[in-house]
Amino acid sequence: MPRRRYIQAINDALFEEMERNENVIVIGEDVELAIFGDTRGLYDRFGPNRIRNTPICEATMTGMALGATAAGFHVVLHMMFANFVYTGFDAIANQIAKMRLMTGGQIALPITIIAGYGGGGSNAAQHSDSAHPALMNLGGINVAMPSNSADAKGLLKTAIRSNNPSFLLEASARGGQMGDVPDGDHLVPFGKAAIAREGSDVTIVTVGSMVKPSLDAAKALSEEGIEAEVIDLRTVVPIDEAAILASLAKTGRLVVVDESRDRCGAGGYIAAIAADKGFASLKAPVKRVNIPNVAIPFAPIAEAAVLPDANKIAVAVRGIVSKVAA
Amino acid sequence: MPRRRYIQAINDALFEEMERNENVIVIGEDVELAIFGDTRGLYDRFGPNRIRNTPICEATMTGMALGATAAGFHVVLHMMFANFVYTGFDAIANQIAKMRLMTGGQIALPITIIAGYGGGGSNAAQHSDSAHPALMNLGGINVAMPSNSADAKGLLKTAIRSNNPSFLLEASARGGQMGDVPDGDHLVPFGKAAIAREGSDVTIVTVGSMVKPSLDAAKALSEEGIEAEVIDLRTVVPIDEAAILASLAKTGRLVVVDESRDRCGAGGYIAAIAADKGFASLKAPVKRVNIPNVAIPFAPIAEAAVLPDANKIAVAVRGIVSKVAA
Amino acid sequence: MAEANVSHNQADYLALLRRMLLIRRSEERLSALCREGKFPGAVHLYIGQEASGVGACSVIEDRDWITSTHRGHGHFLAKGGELKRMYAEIWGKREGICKGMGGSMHVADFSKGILGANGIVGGGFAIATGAAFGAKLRGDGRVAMCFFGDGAANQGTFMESMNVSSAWQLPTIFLCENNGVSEFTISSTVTGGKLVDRAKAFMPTVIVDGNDVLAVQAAVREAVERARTGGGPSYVETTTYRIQGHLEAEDAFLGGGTYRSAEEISAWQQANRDPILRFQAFLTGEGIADAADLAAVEQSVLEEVEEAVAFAEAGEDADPELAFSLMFENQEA
Amino acid sequence: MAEANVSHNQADYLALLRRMLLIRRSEERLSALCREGKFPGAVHLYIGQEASGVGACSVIEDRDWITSTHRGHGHFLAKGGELKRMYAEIWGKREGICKGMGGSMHVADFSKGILGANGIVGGGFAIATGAAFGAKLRGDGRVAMCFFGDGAANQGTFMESMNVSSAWQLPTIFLCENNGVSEFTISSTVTGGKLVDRAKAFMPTVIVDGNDVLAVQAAVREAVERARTGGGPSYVETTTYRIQGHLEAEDAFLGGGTYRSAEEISAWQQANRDPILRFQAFLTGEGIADAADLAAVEQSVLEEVEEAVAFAEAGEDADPELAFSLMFENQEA
Ligand SMILES: Cc1ncc(C[n+]2csc(CCOP(=O)(O)OP(=O)(O)O)c2C)c(N)n1
Ligand SMILES: Cc1ncc(C[n+]2csc(CCOP(=O)(O)OP(=O)(O)O)c2C)c(N)n1
Ligand SMILES: [Mg+2]
Ligand SMILES: [Mg+2]
Repeated sequence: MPRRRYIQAINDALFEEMERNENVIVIGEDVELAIFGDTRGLYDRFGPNRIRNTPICEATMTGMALGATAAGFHVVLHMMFANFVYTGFDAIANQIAKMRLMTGGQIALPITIIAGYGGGGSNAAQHSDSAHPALMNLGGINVAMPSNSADAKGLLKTAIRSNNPSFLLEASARGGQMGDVPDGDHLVPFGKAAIAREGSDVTIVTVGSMVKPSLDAAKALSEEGIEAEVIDLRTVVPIDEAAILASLAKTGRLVVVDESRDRCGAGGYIAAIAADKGFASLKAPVKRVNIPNVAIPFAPIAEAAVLPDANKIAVAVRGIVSKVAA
Repeated sequence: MPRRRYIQAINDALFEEMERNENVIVIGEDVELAIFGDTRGLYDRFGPNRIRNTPICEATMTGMALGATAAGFHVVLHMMFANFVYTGFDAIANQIAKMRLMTGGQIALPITIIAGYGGGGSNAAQHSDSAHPALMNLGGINVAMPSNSADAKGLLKTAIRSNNPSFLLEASARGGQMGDVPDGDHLVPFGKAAIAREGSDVTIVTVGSMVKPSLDAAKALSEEGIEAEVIDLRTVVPIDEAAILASLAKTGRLVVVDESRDRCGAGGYIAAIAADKGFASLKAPVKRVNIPNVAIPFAPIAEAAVLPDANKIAVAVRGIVSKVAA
Repeated sequence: MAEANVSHNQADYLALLRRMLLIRRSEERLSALCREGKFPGAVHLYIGQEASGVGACSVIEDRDWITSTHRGHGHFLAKGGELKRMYAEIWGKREGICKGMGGSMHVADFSKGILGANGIVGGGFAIATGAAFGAKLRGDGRVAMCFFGDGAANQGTFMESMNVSSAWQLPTIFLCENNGVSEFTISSTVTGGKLVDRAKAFMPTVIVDGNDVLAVQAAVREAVERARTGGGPSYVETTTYRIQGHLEAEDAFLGGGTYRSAEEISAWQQANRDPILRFQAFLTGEGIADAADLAAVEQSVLEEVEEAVAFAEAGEDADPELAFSLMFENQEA
Repeated sequence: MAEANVSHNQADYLALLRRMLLIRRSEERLSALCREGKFPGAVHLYIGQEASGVGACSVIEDRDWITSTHRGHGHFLAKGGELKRMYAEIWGKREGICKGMGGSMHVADFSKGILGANGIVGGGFAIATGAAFGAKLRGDGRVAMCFFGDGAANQGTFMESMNVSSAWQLPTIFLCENNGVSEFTISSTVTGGKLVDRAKAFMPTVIVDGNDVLAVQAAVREAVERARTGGGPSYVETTTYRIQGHLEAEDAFLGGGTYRSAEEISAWQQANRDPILRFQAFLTGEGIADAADLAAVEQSVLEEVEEAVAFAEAGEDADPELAFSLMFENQEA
């Protein structure tokens, strides 16, 4: 299995899907020269009719993605940072997420939108947001959040082959992270979580950028005798409820770790699933480790204070798993 | 106590606050003639410098609201339907919600945005959304959702006197609903829930448009011997966690009722609070009655199928309160 | 009344008349039935603007696309949408063109290039531009026509879409129906400069009498030819007037307020301004059709409207399950 | 080099020079320190564009407002913001102008009318227009100047804000700094028509040599006078060039790709184009200042920069608690 950086894996997926299907096109600001590296080389291979720099006009780009599907294209729109999803939010929320139902299912919407999300780089409040909660709440949009190279490739390929609109949210801070990627046409289905680590004492449900610190926390906890099972959701829409509940049935304890703000964030939603369908399994309060209800501050020390990390995760786990009591 | 329609109470609040403070101005599309009735008469009283029709350009109106605060105004921006909040979302999410922190607290942001939300009128997907989950997730914005005339007036007056940005979300289907409004300068504080009905068997936490069906359900349940306590949150940011937890401590059971989509909606967030801080009180799964993850369909029968109502609420309550078992 | 650039035979002329009349009569019917509460939701009627949509759509093909507005019935019918399926949609029936999921503001027929009415003012700019981009990439000569109002022209996506269409020389036709009002606001009070000047920065422009179906046809034909032959986007502004309120039962919203005079409305209904009366006078004046021809068209339209009402009323209520099964393709919501 | 309309004394001229030099030297220093990893985050430098911001801000007052961009240090300093507090901000220190909460892309000083740099391209249009609306309502003669780039001019809020400013005759000055690039895209490849024509639909326009500080000053002075006296908005386009990469360490992003030539960059650095070299030559050529005067300015600027570096480095790390206490006024987040 070749080792690829997270961002290279995304680049590989784009290459392969564009080779595979000539109806796949890529548009976005500065995609020709690749702001994050994920679209690198596509222009030389596929030329201006398959990949194209756009003007800065997110509100129109999102609507255009929908319009171009009428001509039979699968549009991959790169929106750079998740904050700019807000700039183009109207067509996402009012058109893309609703159009299929509003037209009585007349159309398919093969649209994939890529955006980097999350903090950690002192990019400050307007370049560090995680927009997935707002997207998840729309109902009509799939949301993939790969945590590693293999999933980044496999989920993006699945998104591009899908006839439904999806977001592929890149963990901004993970672009350089290396990982094994299976050879061949590697696809990862939507809605199937991965058990990133097995354990019996507590379940950590997480996704995307937070899988790594969750695994780090699990490792540290293991040394204290606490075995955490780490569930990597891979997609938050659709969400693998069965995997969450199965793990919870095993461990009876749940910590949800997610890089979005707390209020109406992904963490609360997952906790709510547990409090409903997993209630019979619960032996302790469901804890959330995520971003407090604040904008991301610039200074590294302040940013670190609001971002989840392995230590905060471990603290949350310790709070509900008392080995002494067990 | 005079009886006023919900929409009149909002109108009263605007009149009183504009009289009280000449820095309060109202802008929005068609506010001069009052699309919903809430701004009626203001133009005649206050003239074009205090209330003004704007062009259709939500993206700019939201940013202008912020800009005008620099000149010392408290801007009340009427955005008509919550769906149009998405159209103007960029400045809300990237500027208004973050500007105070980003500038190190240099400024106050006395901005109140009004929008009608929710279904029930066969207005279809682009005129029936509830945008509060996306707003709640931003962190920097208060969100008031009055359920009755008195709160509509009192919360709006509080919003207008506040130096923080807030949304006043009008329950679109409740505009004509009558209610008593206390005489005088009636203010309702943010973050203080009301106990709309006392009960000991189960807690229904709800807000805005869903308070009425929740009360209807409670009444029906009472005839079956189930006494539900109904908590009207009044504001979802800030949220009265203490009131939720106190009621839960009393009843041990919780149904959350909210008119927003389920995934990352307000209901899940409240359920998550219960599953964490209220865990010790919980005797049954926490149920959510809200909107499934779909766009609002047009046909009345289909719309009714996706909106919460008293019957669905009662069913959810019965599911976790078994009088026989108790 | 302008004479079109190319010769018409009687059938072509009567087809134009029939489509305008179909819009007029079907919407008059909707207006009356709305007051009687015969169907759910609100309707925004196109009465008075028929020449604009019909003239414009008469020179594009089935394979071409249009995007429409909240005031979309006229565009839907002008582009060849089926009245009875549109009515069934407005009635919320499963026979509706959108199975009752969309209603009046979302009538769409993708098989006929009707990419949908739209409840978001300005929502069509980007969609049409995206479709035009698709056509340009395919090089198949299709065009995308975006209908929008003078109110929508204040949305920034207007400029954004003109910019993209101009930079990439897309076959987009920006068709501005300037009726002078946005809801209850006189548009000039919230509009800086002239709309056409915004477009001039990007593309060829023309303003035509929007109540003269042949003038609209001629102007749009030129734009379509330019678009099809790689000449890029155009802006066509049709000057017209909205006879009905912003939406039916407008009075309920106005609370006694007014924003335009009864005289003004009635002036636009006179024989010299009403698009249908004008065209009928032209046809008879030029000897293209006689009173009997006109009566036959009228008769056939009335029959179609009646059949459509019956179809809609006889329809079955929409299937609520569709809300779950149609959100995605092959995926439950 | 253009001669300003009004007479200047030496002090005024040297003040212009000093401000341009302060931007230049402080950013050169940032560029070097960035490579050494001396502060967190990215910086977008204004080097080469100093005449635009300095010329424009030289004819407005403290009470007037500006909105700025991601490339905001120059505007901040041009409008009188304090270098050492800006540096401390960029270093993430609690002495920073925003207490370390905003960083480079969000430097703001409301007390001096600096409504903030902005990380959202086009984010300033509406904010400036809102401030100008406020000024209009107050009738206090204040003006709001919105700095934006040629890339930002493709955002729809540009048109929306021009429309509002024009319809309501607001004292907004749209100051377009046209450096020909948006990130790594040559703007002309994504731009239809000429930017100035978009503005012509709404307001008086002018294009000036943006590397000629006196020409910028003269053009903006006219716009400011118009705005102050109720004459409404103006559009001023300054033609200029970005010497540095889009952001420091641009190479890391480009992955070997290029979008402009080294020759082009160097051509803009020559004495006949560089805004500072040109102005220095003008001052000595006209006999307004001699080499010693220039050296004194240079010296004082270098000292200020050194002091600012020391100030920033000696500062205390930002207080993480502020993230919670500053979100709202009198309310914990
Ligand atoms: C984004 C958005 N903002 C506001 C509205 C409310 N609204 C519906 S129609 C309309 C006026 C539209 O005017 P115009 O574009 O001229 O079309 P007309 O109604 O005259 O046909 C407004 C403001 C909306 N539907 N969508
Ligand atoms: C809404 C939004 N979209 C995209 C970006 C990314 N971005 C930052 S600067 C920039 C180019 C801006 O070009 P221009 O306005 O000409 O300013 P310049 O950098 O040339 O000063 C882009 C695309 C952003 N910050 N915000
Ligand atoms: Mg109009
Ligand atoms: Mg530029």
